[in-house]
Amino acid sequence: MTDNARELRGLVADVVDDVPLDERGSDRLWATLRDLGLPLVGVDEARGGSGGTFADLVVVVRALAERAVGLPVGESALSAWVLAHDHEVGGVDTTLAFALDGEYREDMSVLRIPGVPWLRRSGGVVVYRGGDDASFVETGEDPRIDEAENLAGEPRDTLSIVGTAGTPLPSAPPMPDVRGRHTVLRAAAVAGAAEGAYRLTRDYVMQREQFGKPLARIPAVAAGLAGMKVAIVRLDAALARAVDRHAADAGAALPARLGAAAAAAVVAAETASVCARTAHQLHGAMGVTREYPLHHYTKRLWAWPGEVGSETHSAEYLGARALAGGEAAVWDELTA
Amino acid sequence: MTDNARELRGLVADVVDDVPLDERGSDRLWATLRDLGLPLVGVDEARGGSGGTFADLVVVVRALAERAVGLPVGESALSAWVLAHDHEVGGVDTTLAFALDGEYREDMSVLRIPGVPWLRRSGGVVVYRGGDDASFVETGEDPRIDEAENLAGEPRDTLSIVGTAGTPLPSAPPMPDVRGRHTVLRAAAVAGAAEGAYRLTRDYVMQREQFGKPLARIPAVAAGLAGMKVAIVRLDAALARAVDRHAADAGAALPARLGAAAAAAVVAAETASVCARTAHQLHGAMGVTREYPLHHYTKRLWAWPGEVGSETHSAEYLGARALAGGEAAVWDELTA
Amino acid sequence: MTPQATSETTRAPQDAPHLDELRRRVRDLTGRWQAEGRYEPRSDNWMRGFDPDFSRELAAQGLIGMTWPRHVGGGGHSQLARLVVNEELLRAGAPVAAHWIGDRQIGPAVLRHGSPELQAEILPGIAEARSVFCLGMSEPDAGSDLAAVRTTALPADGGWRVTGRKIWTTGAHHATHAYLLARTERGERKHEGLTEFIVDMDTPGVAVAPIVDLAGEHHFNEVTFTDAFVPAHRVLGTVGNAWRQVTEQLSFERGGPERFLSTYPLFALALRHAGPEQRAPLGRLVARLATLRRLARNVAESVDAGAAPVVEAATLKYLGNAFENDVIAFARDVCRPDRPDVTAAWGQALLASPGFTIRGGAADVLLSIIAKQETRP
Amino acid sequence: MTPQATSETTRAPQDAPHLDELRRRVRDLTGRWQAEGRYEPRSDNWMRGFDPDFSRELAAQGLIGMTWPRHVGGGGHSQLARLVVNEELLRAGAPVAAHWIGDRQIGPAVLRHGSPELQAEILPGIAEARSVFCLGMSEPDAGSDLAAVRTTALPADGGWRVTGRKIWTTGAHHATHAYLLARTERGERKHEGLTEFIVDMDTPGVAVAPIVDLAGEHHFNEVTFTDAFVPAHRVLGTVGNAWRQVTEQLSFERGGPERFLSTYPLFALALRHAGPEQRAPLGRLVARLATLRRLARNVAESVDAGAAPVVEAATLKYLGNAFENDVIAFARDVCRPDRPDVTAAWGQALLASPGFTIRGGAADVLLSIIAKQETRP
Repeated sequence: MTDNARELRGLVADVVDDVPLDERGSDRLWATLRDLGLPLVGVDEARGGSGGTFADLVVVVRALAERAVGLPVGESALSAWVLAHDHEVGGVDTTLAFALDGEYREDMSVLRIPGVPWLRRSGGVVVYRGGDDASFVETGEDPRIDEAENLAGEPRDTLSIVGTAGTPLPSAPPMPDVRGRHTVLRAAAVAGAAEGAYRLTRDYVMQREQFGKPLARIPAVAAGLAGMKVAIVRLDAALARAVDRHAADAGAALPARLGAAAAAAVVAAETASVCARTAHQLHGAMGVTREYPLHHYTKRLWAWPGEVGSETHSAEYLGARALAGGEAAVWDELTA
Repeated sequence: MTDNARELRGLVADVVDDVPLDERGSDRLWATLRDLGLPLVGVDEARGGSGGTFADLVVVVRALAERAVGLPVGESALSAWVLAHDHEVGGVDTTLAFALDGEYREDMSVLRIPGVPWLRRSGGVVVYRGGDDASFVETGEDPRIDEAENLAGEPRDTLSIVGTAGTPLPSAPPMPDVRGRHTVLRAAAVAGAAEGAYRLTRDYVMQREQFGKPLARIPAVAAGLAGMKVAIVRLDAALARAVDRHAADAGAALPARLGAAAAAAVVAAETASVCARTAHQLHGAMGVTREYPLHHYTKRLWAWPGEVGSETHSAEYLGARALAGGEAAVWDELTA
Repeated sequence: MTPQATSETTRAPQDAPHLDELRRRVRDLTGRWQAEGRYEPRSDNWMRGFDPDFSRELAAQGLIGMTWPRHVGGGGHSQLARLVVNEELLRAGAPVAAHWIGDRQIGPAVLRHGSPELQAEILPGIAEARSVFCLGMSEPDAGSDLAAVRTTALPADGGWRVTGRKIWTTGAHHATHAYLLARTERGERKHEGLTEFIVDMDTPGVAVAPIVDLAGEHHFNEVTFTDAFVPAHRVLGTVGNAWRQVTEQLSFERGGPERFLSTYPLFALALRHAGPEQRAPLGRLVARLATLRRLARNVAESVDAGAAPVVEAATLKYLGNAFENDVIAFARDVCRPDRPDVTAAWGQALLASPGFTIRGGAADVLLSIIAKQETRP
Repeated sequence: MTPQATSETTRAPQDAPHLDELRRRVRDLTGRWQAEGRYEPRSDNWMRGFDPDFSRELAAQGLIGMTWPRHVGGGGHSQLARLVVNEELLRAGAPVAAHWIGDRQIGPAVLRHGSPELQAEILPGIAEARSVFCLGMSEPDAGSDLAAVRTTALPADGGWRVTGRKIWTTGAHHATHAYLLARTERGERKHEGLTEFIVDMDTPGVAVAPIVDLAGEHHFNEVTFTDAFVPAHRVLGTVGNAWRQVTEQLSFERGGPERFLSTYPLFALALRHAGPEQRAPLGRLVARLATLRRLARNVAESVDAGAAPVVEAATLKYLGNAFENDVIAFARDVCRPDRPDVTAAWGQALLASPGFTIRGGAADVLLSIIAKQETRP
C-alpha cells in the first residue's frame, strides 16, 4: 500500500468509525464526506474536484465499504468525473444512470432506468443513452423519480425521462469507459464489504468457544475462515490489476481496461458469494439477528455485485474477447 | 435391494473377485461372463437371450464396474436387445454405434464413428444412422476398424462404413430409446466404479496412520470420504429413478424415460468427478502409482461419463424440456 | 443364468390412486386459499408462514399426524403418503409453520419415548392443530453443542423446577407447548444427565422475548425459565436419557422434503422467466431436484420398512441445502429490472437462506455424521 | 481533501524493456526447439519434461539461478524477472524438470542457510545445469507429516552415516544430488532433531528404485540409503534446526507460476477449439488466470521487497491447483471425436492431475496454514 492510500484509509476511518452502524447512510455522514471532498476524488482540482486519481477513489470506496457505508461516493465521484469533461463540478450531488440497465417505452418517448443509486437525494444525474450519448439531467425539473431500495435498504430509484430531456455532454468519455470504471468501483466496494464480514467472522470464531475451545480451532471453521481470506486476497489482486490498467500515466487501451474491469467483476461476484455464505455459516444463528452487525455486510455482498451488469455478462465479454484474440492476445494481456 | 439383485451381485462377485485386476479385461473373463449369459441379460429367452429385465442388466453392469471390469456387457446386452426385435440373438458378440457420435465424409459415402466399445472383438455392430434407421453390420465383411483406446485402456475403436452397408433392422426400437438406455447403463457403470474407488479409499484412510492416528480421524479426510459417499448415494437414487421409469410393466412414456436417463447422466458426471478427485486427494502419492489399484477405478471415472453424450447435452435436454413444459410438467415428472 | 425374476429396485406404489387423491386434496386447499388471497406462496414458509387457521384446515382433513396410530388422533398412513402431502404443501409455499415442528419432530418423539398417558395427552392436540410446539434446545453459550446445555431441572414436589435460558426458539411467541432439553444431573460426562420435557408455555415463570432477524421479521425468540414447574408426567422418555433420544430425534428430522423444497416457490417463478440460454444450468437443477425427491422417497419407504436411514437422511439434508442455495443463485440470473416480482422473491429467499444451513446441522456436521457411520470398525 | 499524490497500488515496471528482452529470449529458444522437433509442449512438463540439454541452453543464457548473487553463478535479477522467464517457459510447455527443483527450492535454501563454502560448492552447478537435484523428504510411513521422518544420520568420522528410505522422490534416477531430510537426534519432540543435508547421488550406499505412475511413466522413485557417508560440510544450515528451515523452504516454493500454469498448454489448445457457446466458462477461466498471474507478480514483488508473503503464496497455490483442474474440466467440453489432439492433451493432463494437489500441500493443509497466520492472537 502506498503512503497516500494509507492516508486516505486513515481519513475514512477517522470519520466513520465513531458513527453507529445504523447511521452510516445518514445525511449527516454524507455531509461530512462532502466536506472532506471524498465524493469528488479523482476529479481535477482545476475543474472543481478534489484531485487525486482513480486509484485514490478505489481506495476510498473500498475503505468506506469495509465500514458498511452504503453512501454513493463512487457514483458521485464518477459522475462528477464525467461532467468535468464539459463543466466545472461541485455545486450539486450527482449520480449515474445507464440506459442499458433500463428500457424505453415502446414508442421511445420515455426512458425508464431502475436502480439508480441515491437518485432521490441527488441534484442531477449523468445519463448515458448510448456509446457517445451522455447528458446531464437535473432532478429538479423534468424527470420522475420512483423510490425503491435494494436488499440492503439503500436507495435504488427509478428514473423516468421524457423525450430528449437533459443537457448534452459532448466531451464526455465513451460509455464503456465509464461503465468499466463503475464496474471497478463496485468490485472495490465488494472487496471492502467482504473484508468487513471477514473481520467480524474472524473475531467471532476466535472469541467464541464450543466444545471447550475457540471455534477457530475446529478445522472446518478454520478452513472456512481461510476460504474467505483467499477470496479477498484474490479480489484485491484482480482489483490491483484493474486499477493499474486505469492508471493515468501508464494506462492501457480501452479494451484492456475493460477486460481487467470484467475480470474484477467476475472475481468480485465469486468473492461476494463465498464471503457472505461462509460468514453466515461460521456465525450460525448469531449472524441472522438484526442486532448483530454481520447483515450490514452480507446484505451488501448479496445486493452489490449484480447491480452494475451481471457476472455472466462480464464472463461472456472476456470469453468472446479470448475467442476473437486467441491465445497470444490473452497471454499478452495477462502479462502486461 | 431385491433378492434377485442380490443374487446377480453374488454371481458377479463369485466370478470376478478371484481374477487379478490386470486380467479383468481378458478374453478369458469375457468367455466366463458369456457362459453365464450375462451379456444377454434383459433379452427375452424366447429370442435367444438370458431373460431378466433392464433393471437386472443395470445391477450386473454396476456390479462389474465395482470390480473394475471394463468388458462391454452393457453394450452387448443392449445391442442384443435391439437385434432381438428382428432376429434370434446369441450367435456372436455384438456392440453398438450411433452415427451422431461420428461424422459422414463430405460426399456422405463413408460414415466414421469413433469410440465404439470393443468393436475389434465383436462379430457385429448395431448401427443407428438416425431415429428409425438401425441396421446390423457384420464386422467380418465390409467395415474398416481403426483400433483406439480410451484413457482406461479399453478398446474404443473407430468404425468406418461405406455406403449403406448392413442389414436393416425394421423392428428396432427408436434411437432415442436405445441411447437413453445406454445412458442409464453408463450411469450404472459410473456408480460401480465410484463405489470401487470409495471402498479402496475408505479402507486406506481407516488403516493408514498419520500424526499418530488413522487418517479417517482427521476431519478434512472424514469430510472428503463422506463427500464421496454422498455422491454415490445420490447417483444410486438417480439410477433407481431411471430404472423404475424403464420398468417393463409400469414403465413411463419415452420422454419421461429420457428425462430420467438425462438426470442420471448429469448426476453421474458430477459423481465421477467428485469421487475420482477425492479418492486421489485422500490417497495422496500412494494413489498415483501403477501398482496401487486405485487408478483402475479413477481412470474409468474420468473416461466413462463423456463417452455416451456430454453432460452439457444432457443438462440442456432437461432444461429445454423444463422450459417447454413449465413448472407443472416438471413437478409431475418429479413426483411420478 | 439362474435368477429369472426381475429386480426392479423398489416395489411399485400400489396405493397410487390413494396418493393421487391426497395430492388432489392438498392442491384444492392451497389453490382455494391462494385464490381467496389468504396467503401468498413464498420460500421458507414452513418456517416463516405461521397460520393456525390453515393448519386447522389441514387437520380437519386428517393431514397432520398422518403416520401416527389412529387411537392418538393419527391417520395410520405410510411415510410415503405423508411425503406426498408435505411436498405438495411445500410446492405451494403454504403457511404450515404452526404445525410443522409438532408433526415432524415432537409427535414421533412422543410416540417413541412417551408413556401411553403422555401420548394421549399430547398427540391429539398436535394432530388437531390445537397445540403449537416450539423447540427449547439451543442455549446462549452452547451453540450446536447440545451437551453443553445448562438449563437445569431440579426435582420438586410432584415434578420439576426449571431454570435457564433457551435461544433461537422459533415460534415460541405463538407456541402453546415447548419441547425442553434440560440438565437433571450434573456429572462428569456432559452427555449424561440430560432429560427431555414437555412444558406448557403458559406455565408461570416462562417468558418469551423476541429476536428480530436480518429480514426484519420476528421468528426467533429467547425463552427464559425461572423456577417454572413441570409436572412429573411431562418427562419425555427416561430421566437422564435425553442424549440418545434427541440424537434419534434429530436424525429423524433430516430426511424430509423441506430440506430441498424451501426455495421451490422461487424455483417455480424463475423457471417461468428463464430463457433458453439458461437451459444447461436449469437442467442441472432439474436433475438434482428429481434426484433429491427420489432420495426423500427412499427415506420414507425405508422408514416405512422399519429401517433407520441415517446416512440417506443426512445426505438428503446436505445436498438439499446446497440445492436450495443454488436455486437462489440461479434466480439471480433471471432477475431483470422489468421483473420486480422475481427480484422480490429472490431477495426474500436470500434473506432467509442463512437459516437453511443452521437448522438441523451445518454441512460439516452432516458430513461427519456420515463419515462416522461409514467408518465404524 | 489533504492527500494529493496518487496511490497507484504498485510501482510501474521501470525495467519493462529488460523484461521484454527476457521474454523474447525465452520465446526464441522454445520456438526454435519446437520448430526443430526437439520437444512437444505438454502439460506438467516442469515435473515430467526432463531434458538436461534444454536446461543447459537456458543456463548458457543466464536463465537459471537468475535471482542469486553473481559470485555464486547467479544473475542478480529481481524475482519479477525470474517470474517473466519461468512463466514463458511454462506457457511453452518446455521440458524444464532437470533444473526446476534446484532453481526454485535448493538454491534459495542454500543461499539462506548454507555456509559460503557450501554455496560456492553447490550453487554454480545448479546455475550451469550441471547439477540435478531431487528432494529426499517423504518417507513410506510419514505421509505429509515430515516430522515423522525416520531416516537417520549418525555422526561418523568427518561427517555422517545415513540409513533409511525416501519415497516419491521425483527424478532421483536422473539426479546428481539429493536434498535429504534426516533425523540426527531422537528426542521427545518430533519436530526437533532433524537436519538437512546435501548428498551426492553416486555416494556408495545410495540406491534408486523406480515407481511407475498411473500414466505408465517413471518419475517417482524410492531412494534407499544404507550407511551412506555424507561429509560434515554437506550439512545445510544448523544441525537439528531443519524443521524451521524446511518450513521456510516449503512456504517459499508455493508462490510460483507453475502452481497455475501446469495445464496452460492444454488451455491454449482448448481455447483454439472452443466455440462461442463456451464463452462464459471460458471468460471465467480467463478472469481467474489473469488474477492468479497478478498474485504471482505480487508475491514476486513482495519477495523482492524483502517480505515473506506466506498467505499470498498459499492462496496462489490453493487457487492455482483448482484452476489447473478446472482447465481440464473445460477442455473435456471441447473434446470432440474429430479433435484427437485435444482429447490426447486432455487425457495427458488428467493423468497428471492427481499430482497437482499432492506436491506442496493439499488444499486443507494450505487453508490451515492461512488460518494459522490469520488467527494468531
